[in-house]
Amino acid sequence: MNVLLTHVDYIAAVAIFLVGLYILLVKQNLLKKILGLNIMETAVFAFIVTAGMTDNGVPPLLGPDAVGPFASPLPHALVLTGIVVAVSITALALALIVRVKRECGSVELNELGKVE
Amino acid sequence: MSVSDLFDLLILALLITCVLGIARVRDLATAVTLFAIYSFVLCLLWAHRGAPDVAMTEAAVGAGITAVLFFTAIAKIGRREK
Amino acid sequence: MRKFLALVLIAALGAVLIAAVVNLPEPGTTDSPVHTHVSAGYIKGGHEAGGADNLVTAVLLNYRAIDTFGEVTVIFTALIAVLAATSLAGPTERSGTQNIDLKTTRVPVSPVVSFVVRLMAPFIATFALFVMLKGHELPGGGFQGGVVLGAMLILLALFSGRTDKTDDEELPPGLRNWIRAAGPLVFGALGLTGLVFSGWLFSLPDHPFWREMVMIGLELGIGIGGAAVLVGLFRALREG
Amino acid sequence: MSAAAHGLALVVLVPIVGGALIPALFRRFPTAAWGFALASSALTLAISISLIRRLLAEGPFSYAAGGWPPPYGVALHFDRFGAAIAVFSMITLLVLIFSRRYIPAVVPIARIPLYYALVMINLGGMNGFLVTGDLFNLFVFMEVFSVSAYALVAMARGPQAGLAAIKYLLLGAVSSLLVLFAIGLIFAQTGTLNMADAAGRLDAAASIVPTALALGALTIGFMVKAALFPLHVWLPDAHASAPAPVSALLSAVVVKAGVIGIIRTLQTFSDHGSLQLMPLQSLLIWLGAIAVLWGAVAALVQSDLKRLLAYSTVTNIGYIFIGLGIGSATAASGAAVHIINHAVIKAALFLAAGALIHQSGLRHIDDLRGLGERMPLSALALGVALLAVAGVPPTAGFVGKWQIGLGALETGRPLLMGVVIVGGLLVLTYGVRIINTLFFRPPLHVRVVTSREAPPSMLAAILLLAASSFLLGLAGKPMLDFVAPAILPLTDTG
Repeated sequence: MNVLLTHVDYIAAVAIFLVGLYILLVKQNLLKKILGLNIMETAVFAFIVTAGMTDNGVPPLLGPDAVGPFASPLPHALVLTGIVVAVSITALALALIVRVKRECGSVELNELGKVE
Repeated sequence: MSVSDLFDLLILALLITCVLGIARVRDLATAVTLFAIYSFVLCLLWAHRGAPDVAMTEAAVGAGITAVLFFTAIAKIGRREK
Repeated sequence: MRKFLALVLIAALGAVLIAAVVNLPEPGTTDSPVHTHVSAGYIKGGHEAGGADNLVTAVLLNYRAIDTFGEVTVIFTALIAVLAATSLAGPTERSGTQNIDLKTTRVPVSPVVSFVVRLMAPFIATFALFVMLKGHELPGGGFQGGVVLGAMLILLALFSGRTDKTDDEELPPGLRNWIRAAGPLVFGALGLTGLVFSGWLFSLPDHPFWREMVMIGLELGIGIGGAAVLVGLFRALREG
Repeated sequence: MSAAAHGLALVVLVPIVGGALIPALFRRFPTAAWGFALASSALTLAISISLIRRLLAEGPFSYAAGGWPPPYGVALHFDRFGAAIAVFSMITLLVLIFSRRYIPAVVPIARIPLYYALVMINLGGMNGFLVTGDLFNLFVFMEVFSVSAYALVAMARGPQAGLAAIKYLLLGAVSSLLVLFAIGLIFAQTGTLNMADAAGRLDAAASIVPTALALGALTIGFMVKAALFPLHVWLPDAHASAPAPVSALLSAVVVKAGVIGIIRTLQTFSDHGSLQLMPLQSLLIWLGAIAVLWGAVAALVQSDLKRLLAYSTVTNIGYIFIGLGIGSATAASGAAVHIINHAVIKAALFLAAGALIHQSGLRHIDDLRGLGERMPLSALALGVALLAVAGVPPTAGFVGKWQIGLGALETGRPLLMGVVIVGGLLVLTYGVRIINTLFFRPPLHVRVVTSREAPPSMLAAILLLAASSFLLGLAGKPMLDFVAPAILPLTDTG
């Protein structure tokens, strides 16, 4: 039980990840799937940020009067990169969905399957 | 259990509520609004975790730009999920 | 049926994931490898080695510059991807219903909102620029400022009450193409100057003044280029 | 540090910066973008050849990007698997040559620069992926080539292309996310992102469960990119509906990134105890065997030429994974050689098919009857490449398959040898069927009669690739010798 409490951040990230996966697997609407993908991505980001945190939450800013222990800067840099990659993928996906809607008349995957 | 821990647990509960809401609602515009709220709460969590840079980016990207992009797409494909 | 299978899969996966994460070192403790290995080196090297008080900026622009190069490439690629992939339908398919769609994406704007947005815009822009320029000392940096600037420009396009064009359309198209490519290009230039000044691709100059100048140049390139790309993505999506 | 090692960063920098320049430079002169893209890919090829020369002289070497020693900075690393970048750059160059006349016919003129920019960025991302020695850098460059690949698929017209691209994107994004999650797991335990450093420090990590999960997630993520059997569902749609040069690039080069990703994972983390926990080898063999048979049978029933070729990629990826799974040096070197040979053969196939389809305007195999008479060179190239992909000796396809079969026999798996042979025969069946249709049956469709041979730029690329897919078979021995030192750590996993 103690482990569950100390690792509660990780477990919450896992829970969010799984809900995102559920949306991605079950929902047939392409836009909803992309929303699920975004939720999964943020869950992974939350996981990585959690890995680099310290209990007192001091940001990794070195200044004359800054005292540690600092949060690890590396995960923050990774997540920043990840966020920008995620928004790129989302934008491309949305553009493609709009195109599918225009050309196929639907964005529900099960209906699109019948069209083919 | 300190105040800080309670704050954390509250935020985590809020996040999970948001994503469950996104999974449940059939209206895409509501789902995206919930996603924007979720991003904003997440950004609070990260600011609290000592990651101000990430929090700032998440606020602008997740709650701002991603949500706007989704809304723009919804305007074209309709807001009802079947 | 599909739902049931998905739930079974998710339950199984959830069990595995939780079993894995509870076996990780406890988050927050400072003696875990995350804090004692590479990060400790960054903090110990400090301001002098990384060239920035904000270690996140130091990691992004100095220690792991090639990652950031890849990343500005991804977002630039997303823009040309959206432009290349979506507008192929040609004029015949885009007439008619498409124009109605275009109108629905314009939010009917109340004069108050429009006024507030226009009033705030210069302040947000200044803040974004500040975040970019001071990113090596305070929280912030190229991306962070860039996404704030991008969000501001999109906000203006949505709520300023103008329906004819976004602000970025006022730029001549040639110049706009260059600004959008600013991220990868600035990094490309840095790659080469690094080779000239310190003998390594993607390295910053040793001299503190020049190092700061190069960092600011990079931040501006990433930020303004990133903002231009985000606005471009928004426009392409709205019109595509 | 001699000049050659800088090339390790330059093979990434040159194509990406070249690609980023194209839309800005060639807004007014779209068709001129071709020359610029060709020049920068030729430069990339030259740099990668200089890297291989250094590799042969000194053995594997590293480059610290930004001058920061690992694990603080990103280390780039060049070994015999990285040498694949030369072949991939070469194929990209030929695809670009082919594109000169093909692309203006299928892409609106204002968007031609975007196509060339995407191809160049794709090349840069591939190169970065293949030479990096850093986990997160691997992820970033994976995203670079993936995003450009999704877009390249979507450049084709028609409803199929958009749908195929969004399916490809969904699966691809999930696989990237798995890789990122695995990187997070490894980082949380070791505090480092450098591959060699992480592998060394994983042993000291407390628990085996997160490590096993991380390696599993990496493997599954790369399997999606490589389109191994149950995760191949995106491939036939995407590769069949993309423009022909894009299909060539994706099938020949981009799926191989997933394969090499798995090889790197196995190589880097093979010392770690948890890898033995996973029945990875038998999994690879089983999935590979099913992929070979499934891909071959599915290809047999296709009537669309490009879709058939897409399924042939599924088959060949299956062969490569069988070779990796067997775990003998013979089979593993066969698999490594087949990565290269299949890249050349599949590029020849898709480009030749693209020329036939483009010139005739027909894409059903039955409609192409008698086209061999009108377009003899393209049809001949397609025929040679079809025989090569079936593994007829002495073509390039034979070397890898023969080694994989031998490896199966060596390790006492005669049934697997049977799978290899049956797969080859099935491929030969449809190969011969297509050759028969093209050359020995009277034209049925009126368009066939009016078709003309492809223009010289297209023919040059096709003939060069077809000739290579024949000649590389004769160079089988030196190629096996070249990869032999690199595959040793792979087979040590036992």
